[in-house]
Amino acid sequence: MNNQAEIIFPALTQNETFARAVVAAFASQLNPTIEQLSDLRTAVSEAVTNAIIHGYEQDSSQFVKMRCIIEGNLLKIIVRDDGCGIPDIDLARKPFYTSKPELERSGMGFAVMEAFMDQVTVTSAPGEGTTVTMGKRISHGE
Amino acid sequence: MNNQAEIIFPALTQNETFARAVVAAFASQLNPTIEQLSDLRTAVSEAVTNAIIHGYEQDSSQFVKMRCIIEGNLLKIIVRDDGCGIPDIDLARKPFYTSKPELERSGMGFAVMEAFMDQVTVTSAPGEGTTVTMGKRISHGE
Amino acid sequence: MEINAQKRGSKLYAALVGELDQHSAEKVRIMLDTLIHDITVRELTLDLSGVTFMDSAGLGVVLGRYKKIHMRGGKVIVTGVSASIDRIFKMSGIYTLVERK
Amino acid sequence: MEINAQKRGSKLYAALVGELDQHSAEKVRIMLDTLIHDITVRELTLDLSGVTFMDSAGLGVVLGRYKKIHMRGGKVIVTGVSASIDRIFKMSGIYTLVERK
Ligand SMILES: Nc1ncnc2c1ncn2[C@@H]1O[C@H](COP(=O)(O)OP(=O)(O)O)[C@@H](O)[C@H]1O
Ligand SMILES: Nc1ncnc2c1ncn2[C@@H]1O[C@H](COP(=O)(O)OP(=O)(O)O)[C@@H](O)[C@H]1O
Repeated sequence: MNNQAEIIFPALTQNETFARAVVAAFASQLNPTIEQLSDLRTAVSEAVTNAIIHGYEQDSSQFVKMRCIIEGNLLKIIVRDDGCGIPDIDLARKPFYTSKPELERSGMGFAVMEAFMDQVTVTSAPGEGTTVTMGKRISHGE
Repeated sequence: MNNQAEIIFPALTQNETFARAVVAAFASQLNPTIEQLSDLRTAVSEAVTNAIIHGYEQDSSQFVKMRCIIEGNLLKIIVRDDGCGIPDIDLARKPFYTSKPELERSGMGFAVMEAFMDQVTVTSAPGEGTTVTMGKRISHGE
Repeated sequence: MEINAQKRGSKLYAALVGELDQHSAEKVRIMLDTLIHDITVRELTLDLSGVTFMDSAGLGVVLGRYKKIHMRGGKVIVTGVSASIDRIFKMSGIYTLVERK
Repeated sequence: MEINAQKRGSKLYAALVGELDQHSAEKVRIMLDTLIHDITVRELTLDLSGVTFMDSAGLGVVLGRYKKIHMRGGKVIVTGVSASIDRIFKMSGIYTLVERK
């Protein structure tokens, strides 16, 4: 089964809840376990929060773009922003590294995405926005 | 409070469930009653189903576009397709009129949207697709 | 969508469980038509208490089954109708054809 | 997000109810900091059994309160930790600072 959806919403933190619900609704076609659903919700929450608070610094005139794709039993979630971009991706992905300690960010966002999804890739450049692509296999039965 | 979201998905009937869930998730910011949520889910299901089966005749390479907007306590839902369009909108809106009796359509789709939402407008022309704009006030406390 | 059916004499009782929209309608139609293919069925009761969502596509399914059963002189009954489904049924005037219990 | 708090002597018990993400984090931080502004508080127990969702923003909130309480020689305890929250806590090594009960 193949399917997809694109969701675009302004950089408001209140849309974190919305983004999680959308991913859960889309993923439910694959009959995920409750644990898999919880993993997806957590990972997408990290990526969307980053786009809102880091990429756009909560400028609500800007838009976060989320794409959900089902290819067989693979669920891909792509979160894009056209915000400030990341100067050093390796540094950004390091656990505990955060550029926003004043917001009490823990620097564990990317680490959580990596732990809760099977695959995470990050494309970014300063001034060119950031794209986070995450994949998780939702397989049944075992 | 103002907010919005745009959701784009292929013309597959399995996305009716997804569209309902998305609208419910988005509307929940306004703290709707269970009855209001149920009304919204029903109305959006009608509009999205029409786009899929009438507008696109289930051609899954085509996309339904749904836009949800919150303006104060007004929730607007706009469902668009770039499909075949409606030759006679007045006729189409008449209860029991359907061009797809072979699918056992009841012809009550527009009537249901009108009953479950405060306002419904339809823009369409043959070959130019259809836009259904629906509004509902979600007010609290009375 | 699941259907749990029981037959007693000429009476068929079918409980629908799940969401009844255009996506599930065709499957439901085929399942119900398979059940009422048996021409001894003269009374079809559709229990909708397990239907978590229904729009006008569901109305089409009920009307379609009504036509088939009516043609053979039988009747259709609906039960477990929620407030939202009731509103759609009332709008359509279906209660002049189908009994609500 | 709601917080239900009780104080007994130097012990403050705070039960968090709702979703703990970046959106709610600031509100939670302000509510908890108002509660622990009282410098007689030496032990803060955060009951997370009512937290329906938490991501790394929640970790930041717990670490932030730990820093404040630790500075005055006090300690922080977490209870009602779900499997998903536990995974985030474990990844971060927070259990060397904060006790899980
Ligand atoms: N979408 C983004 N746009 C710009 N910078 C980002 C984005 N996502 C992450 N970053 C940068 O990477 C750092 C690490 O991200 P993360 O591991 O999620 O931790 P945290 O969000 O807690 O800071 C952030 O502090 C920020 O500097
Ligand atoms: N998005 C659309 N594109 C093309 N035609 C449409 C669209 N929506 C509705 N129509 C036309 O209007 C008619 C009436 O629609 P409706 O009241 O929803 O009843 P039904 O869907 O049961 O046929 C449809 O049968 C179809 O001919």
